[in-house]
Amino acid sequence: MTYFFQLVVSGIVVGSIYALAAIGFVLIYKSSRVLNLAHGQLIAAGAYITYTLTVYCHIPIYISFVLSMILTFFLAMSVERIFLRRLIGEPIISVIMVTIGLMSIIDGVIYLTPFGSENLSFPSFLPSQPIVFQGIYISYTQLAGVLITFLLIGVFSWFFRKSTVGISMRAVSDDQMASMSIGISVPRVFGLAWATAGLTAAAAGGILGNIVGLNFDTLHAFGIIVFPVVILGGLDSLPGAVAAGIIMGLIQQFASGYLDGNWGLSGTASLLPYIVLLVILLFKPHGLFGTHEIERV
Amino acid sequence: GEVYKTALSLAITGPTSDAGNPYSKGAEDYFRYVNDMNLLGDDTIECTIRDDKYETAITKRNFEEFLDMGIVFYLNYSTGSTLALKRDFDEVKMPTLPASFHAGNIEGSDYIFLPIASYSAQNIGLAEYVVDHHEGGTPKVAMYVHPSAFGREPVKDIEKAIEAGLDIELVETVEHGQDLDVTAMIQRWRSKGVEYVISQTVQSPVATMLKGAGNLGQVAESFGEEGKMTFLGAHYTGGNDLIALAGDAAENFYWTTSYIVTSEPGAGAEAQLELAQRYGRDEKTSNSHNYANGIMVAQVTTEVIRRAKARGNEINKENLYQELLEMNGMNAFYPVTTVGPVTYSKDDHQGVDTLQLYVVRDGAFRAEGKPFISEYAEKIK
Amino acid sequence: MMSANRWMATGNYFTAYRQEQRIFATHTDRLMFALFLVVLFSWPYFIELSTKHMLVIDNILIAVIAVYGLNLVTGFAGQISVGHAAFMGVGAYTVASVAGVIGDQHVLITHAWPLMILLSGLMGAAMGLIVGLPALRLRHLYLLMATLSFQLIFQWIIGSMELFNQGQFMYVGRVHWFSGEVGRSQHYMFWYYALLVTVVVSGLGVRNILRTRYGRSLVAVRDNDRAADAMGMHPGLTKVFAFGLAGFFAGMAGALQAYLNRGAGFETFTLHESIQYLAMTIVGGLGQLTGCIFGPAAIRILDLQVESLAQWAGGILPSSLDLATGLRPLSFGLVIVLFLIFEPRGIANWWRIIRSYIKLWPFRY
Amino acid sequence: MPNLIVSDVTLTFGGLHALSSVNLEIQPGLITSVIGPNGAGKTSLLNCISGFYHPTSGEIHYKDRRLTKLAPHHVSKLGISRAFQNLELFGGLSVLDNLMLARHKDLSYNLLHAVFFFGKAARVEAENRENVESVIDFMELEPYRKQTVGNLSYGVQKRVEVARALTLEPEVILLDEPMAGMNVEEKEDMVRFIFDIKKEWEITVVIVEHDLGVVMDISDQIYVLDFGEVIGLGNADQIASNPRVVEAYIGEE
Amino acid sequence: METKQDGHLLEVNNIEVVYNDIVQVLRGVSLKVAEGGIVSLLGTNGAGKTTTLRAISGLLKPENGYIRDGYIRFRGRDITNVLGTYVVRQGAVMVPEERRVFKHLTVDENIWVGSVTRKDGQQKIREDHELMYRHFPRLANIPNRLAGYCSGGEQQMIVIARALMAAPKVLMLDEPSLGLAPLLVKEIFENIAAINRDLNTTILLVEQNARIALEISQYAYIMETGRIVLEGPAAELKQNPDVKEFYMGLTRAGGRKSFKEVKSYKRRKRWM
Ligand SMILES: Nc1ncnc2c1ncn2[C@@H]1O[C@H](COP(=O)(O)OP(=O)(O)OP(=O)(O)O)[C@@H](O)[C@H]1O
Ligand SMILES: Nc1ncnc2c1ncn2[C@@H]1O[C@H](COP(=O)(O)OP(=O)(O)OP(=O)(O)O)[C@@H](O)[C@H]1O
Ligand SMILES: CC(C)C[C@H](N)C(=O)O
Ligand SMILES: [Mg+2]
Ligand SMILES: [Mg+2]
Repeated sequence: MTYFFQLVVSGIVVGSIYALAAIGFVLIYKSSRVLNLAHGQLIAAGAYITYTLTVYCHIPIYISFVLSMILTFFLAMSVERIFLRRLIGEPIISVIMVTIGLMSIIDGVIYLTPFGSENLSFPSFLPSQPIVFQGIYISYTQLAGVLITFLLIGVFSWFFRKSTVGISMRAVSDDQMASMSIGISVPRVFGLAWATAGLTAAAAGGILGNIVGLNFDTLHAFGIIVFPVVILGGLDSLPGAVAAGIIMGLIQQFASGYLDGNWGLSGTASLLPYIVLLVILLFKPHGLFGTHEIERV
Repeated sequence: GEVYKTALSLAITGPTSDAGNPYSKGAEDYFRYVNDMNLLGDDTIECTIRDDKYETAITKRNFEEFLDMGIVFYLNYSTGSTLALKRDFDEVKMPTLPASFHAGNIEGSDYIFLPIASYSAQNIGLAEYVVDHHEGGTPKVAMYVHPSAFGREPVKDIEKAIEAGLDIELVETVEHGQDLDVTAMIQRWRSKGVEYVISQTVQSPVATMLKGAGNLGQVAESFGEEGKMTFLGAHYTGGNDLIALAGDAAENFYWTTSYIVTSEPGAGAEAQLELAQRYGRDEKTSNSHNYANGIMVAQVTTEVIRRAKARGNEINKENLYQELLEMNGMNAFYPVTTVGPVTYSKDDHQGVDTLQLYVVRDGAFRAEGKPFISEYAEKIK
Repeated sequence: MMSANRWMATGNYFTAYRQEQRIFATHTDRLMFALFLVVLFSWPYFIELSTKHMLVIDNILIAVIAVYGLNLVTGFAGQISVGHAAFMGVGAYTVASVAGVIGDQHVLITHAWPLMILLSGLMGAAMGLIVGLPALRLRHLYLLMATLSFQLIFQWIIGSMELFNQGQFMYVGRVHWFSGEVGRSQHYMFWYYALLVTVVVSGLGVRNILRTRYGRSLVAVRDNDRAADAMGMHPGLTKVFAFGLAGFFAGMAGALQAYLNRGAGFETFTLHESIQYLAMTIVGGLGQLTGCIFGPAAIRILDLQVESLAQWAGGILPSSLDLATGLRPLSFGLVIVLFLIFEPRGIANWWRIIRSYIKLWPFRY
Repeated sequence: MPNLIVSDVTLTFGGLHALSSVNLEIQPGLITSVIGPNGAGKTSLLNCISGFYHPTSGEIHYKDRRLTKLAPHHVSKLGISRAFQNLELFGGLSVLDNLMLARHKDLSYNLLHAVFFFGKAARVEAENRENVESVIDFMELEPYRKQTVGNLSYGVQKRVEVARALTLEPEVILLDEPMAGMNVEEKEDMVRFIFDIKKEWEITVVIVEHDLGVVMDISDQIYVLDFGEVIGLGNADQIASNPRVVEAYIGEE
Repeated sequence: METKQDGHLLEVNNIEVVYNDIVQVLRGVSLKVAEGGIVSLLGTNGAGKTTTLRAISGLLKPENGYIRDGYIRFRGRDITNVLGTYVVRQGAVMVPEERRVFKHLTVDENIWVGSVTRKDGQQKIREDHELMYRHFPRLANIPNRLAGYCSGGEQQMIVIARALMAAPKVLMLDEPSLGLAPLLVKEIFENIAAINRDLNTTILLVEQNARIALEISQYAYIMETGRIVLEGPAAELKQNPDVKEFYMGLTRAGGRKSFKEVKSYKRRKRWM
């Protein structure tokens, strides 16, 4: 039973990081219907920025964590400004392809920094002894990760429910022309969506870097696993992203906890999300909480 | 003087570039050193280094270009491309040293030579070490491997070794994904009574595993500590990168390779650091075992050219190939960067057969025991 | 009625719908195309290229065939596919696994290779149909996710099944031609011709599909699948069909690649590769047939150029290797983005502009 | 003898009854109009007939064929075509291509013919091009033939909608507000087209329209819907004097 | 340069509009809207009415069009080729054709979102919000329904209310009667007149339904193929025989023309 609960706890830990990563993706989709394939790269950028600030600029990690969120906020905003703004009004498919180009560009830029092909690890700043509760283990780093995730999710949900920005975002995603006609600045909304996406990505990157260390491949792979999560959640739903993140975390933990190593199975945890993805696509394409398209002819 | 053309194609960017990068610098620096110090008289070696981003198609293109250039010796990199180009190497009779120590590379090939003992030999060597140092009963071992041929091949060979009498119990083999949390796996191992974990993969998953195990308080503080797990790994799992990634969690990790490390003082370490310093390499590159790896293949290349020259033979691929085949017995080559001699012959395509075990103590790899040679690796052939 | 001048484009009216259907509007166009083909087939007799460049050209041609498929599904039918490399993998592994089972020197592999290539195309098509199946229920860009899943599941399957040698390289023997075994020295030239024929024949086939109801239905579902439904097309099936076509060309391309590389290994069919093909399609021109040729050529040539730039920079600045190689993904990404922003119709559009300029040449304004 | 029969059709969305027990009989060769306030269910009715919606209960038959559960592409193959209220054109294509697409179901060649083109495919394509041209001619769309549909003004797009429905060569054509956004002069043109569609092309016409002047003048038969129910039926005079209709729809003058 | 020439709130002077750099749609359109009035703009399909409104409200750019020549002035400020947001902030709001509601937002949210550009405090906004439900009582019954599922008339009310929430000086309506049932058309136009009267909102109206448009407006312009061909006080235009015949559907005698009389004839013209 302890084993089971341990899996649940680990699932939630992993899942909440997925959720945090997914939120940024959802924000962009919500406002512009764009699937941002370069989200993994934003996460990587956030992780590397946090690392640079901490290790090279000797800023205490909690400050550099926040600073990195701010920097990535502006980074993502300028990405939108430079590359995506020109595409307002173009078919969504082009914009999605631009994010594919962005993937490569950000990769290239990261390669130009000294980190491109390095394995790095954050200096540990929390006690390395785990917390043990009834035989269930959780490390301080993970706990901090979960807490930060939920804090950020809370702040964002509040922000989007309360402010008109949230409503404007939904309006813009619905009909750009009509939004312009009532004076919503569509570029501003997009800029804001990207910027906040950058902010959450940086947070996810920072936490991720602390948990598994900085390795370009791992960060990349993480960027891809976000897709099954957001599809499960329903692409444009923030609560969906959170629920789906945690569900996916649990699925993976249970897979590696109960499937792997038995019956000759192995690596199911990394495969299952994509199978889940396919199943969801087939049977519940709008995910758990996604908006159904209103289609009247 | 003459210019001898050689070439190296490897992943400087893309997957595994963390290894490929210092590797390329090692080779580059050593060839430069040869030319600068006139080690071949007024002849020089021109080694073209190309990035292939770990893509076989690009490796192939690079290789064809190298052939057009008229290279006489070739250095390759990944398991994938070495296997893919195996037939080409044989057809054009090109002596080749890859960075991959995959045992399958040299199967059915006359021209591919592994620089050091194969992954299989390394892993079996680790298992033998476990058997020799474990107290009481049959040690329970789990294997943690890369989800590819690179990771799987040694598992098969360990199984063969067990059949041949190696006294370990292989409890389970895990092919890792890109996991963020390994708690479940570690807990499962604990419940199955696993005492040793042998890894055959690259550093970052190992680092994640070690951190996870550390968090759960499962890492043995000394070899074979009762009720905990001792972690071991082969060449590409270790080195300073592992310490960089895993931090404190890397403590007491056992690692084997045939290369010297700079954290253990010695002639090899000095030579390596000196070379790095001469060409202005940073701290990290200088101390990388992959840098040593790159130097070593360049040394072998230089050595065969030197020997062929000394014999008064023309420097071409056939003659260099012959030199490789004769590099044994009295003619064994002792590069300072390895823990044993490089020996090749018609039916021995593994260079340095000797392995050295290292263990992390206070954030650095320290030699543990004397260099050894895996017995079972020979037995199962 | 005055007979139309079929040599010049200006002042050229059609007098029958049949004429408007023609691929080549004027005799001049037809002649130019024929000349172009002659050049393509004969240049190797006059110019000698290095093996490397021959290989590059062969790879471009393989990419052209693959991009035919990708452009049909993405450019024409509007479904982004990030699993195209996996479809190629299906083709390549069809040949490779058959070779693995019956031996890579079996006549089926070495002599009946055109058949094997066709078979691979069909396997690719079958896989395309399966992956496209969610289209029966899914709309919009959700299919992108299905192709992503396929890509990753494909990699997993190849990497873990014994039949596919767990992703390790599987060999395919050298083929035979009327003159006997095609040896190493003729290998790339031989495949150049084989590929060229495939490119030309498939190109004409695609062109024909595009000017018939099959091609139009692809564009229809891209533009408005509800309206397409009302026009009597099954929107889902049409998308599935598009994936089938894409799979077919990818499968053939994959098989050809397996023959050219003399085997298949899983590294050639990764997500990263899929994105490369997508880039080729974009740069060539989405929904533009000529783009299928320009795109692969442009991306491959760019790659070579950046490589030599990196090389050059590496020679000048000591130890600048990382700096120079970072340029590769950077330039690749920039090219995609710049094209999408400034020339969304791709190089094909430049081609059109040049052509219309030449056409009107005697009467330039 | 009616050939399109809607019997007892109910359509609900959640709790909302878009249609409740609607009965409708369309007589061949006539112009039938369906009118009613906004949200009365007129478009929903057409959607049910053409297969975009499936009734919650009730049946729809066309010449002994049951349409109730058929998908739109099936219905259009049976000879019922429609023009949409909110333009559903292929916005990125030219007028010509929009119409060529409507010929899809009548092109009788297979993929192999298409790949090799010459022969059957070429012949069929040319024939169809003629059909399309005659529709372009008929609907007076010549000036727009090669223009991108999305760039045309609203009124012209409506005309293309009708032309496309006509290109399907239907036996019954369903027109959803074909005259929305047109001025009197243009409405006259449209009326002329509709008369010709009825007389020359011998197509049964069903129109949903809000311009009562037009409806009253051209319809042979009028149905009035309100809140998903048929509240009136008859010819123009009967409708104009039906108090329920006046109250719900026309309003006091 | 003088501002507010003869009290005109909005002044369009000789503008030429080009789409995609080639298609010239407006060829010198000029019109003036006086403060507090209702002005109609009538014309055939494709005449360029929508384009004129887009030009004023800064919405040409997304359609790849721009004003090549001439200028537009609003409250004395030049608004030629400026961004839509700016125009809205200045107080000119357009209601686009085809009832473009935000389908996935509720009725209430749709109305609410109209106020995003306002800076005059929550209190005022809330008051206006209330006011909208008083103007459009139908909407008050369904504040939580998704706008995408509302009927055409309801949607038309939503977009008008949404635009009014920006507290505009000028409201530009593009074919508000499009697709509405006669009763609703009446209702909408009554509302428009009421808004004009109660809120003192100036209105520029593009309509096909000339009869009702001329009824409520003081002044009108008629456009054909990118030019203004006729203008004058509404009462005057109503008497113009051409307007009567082509726009109001009246016979010369003054009775309603019957569509039954439309000649059906087959034109024989072949392309070949
Ligand atoms: N897909 C749908 N989902 C939910 N409700 C719908 C849907 N389609 C239509 N409705 C509802 O059904 C009712 C009838 O709508 P319908 O479009 O048929 O009206 P209509 O008579 O065509 O009106 P109009 O004259 O405004 O076009 C409306 O209340 C509408 O909101
Ligand atoms: N985005 C565009 N790109 C190119 N041409 C356009 C575009 N929008 C409109 N046009 C053209 O401009 C002309 C005027 O169109 P506009 O929409 O302004 O007409 P309108 O008077 O509003 O007509 P309607 O009454 O039918 O709505 C038309 O010929 C149309 O084809
Ligand atoms: C770094 C590489 C040479 C090793 C790699 N894992 C491979 O076998 O391909
Ligand atoms: Mg309707
Ligand atoms: Mg208009």
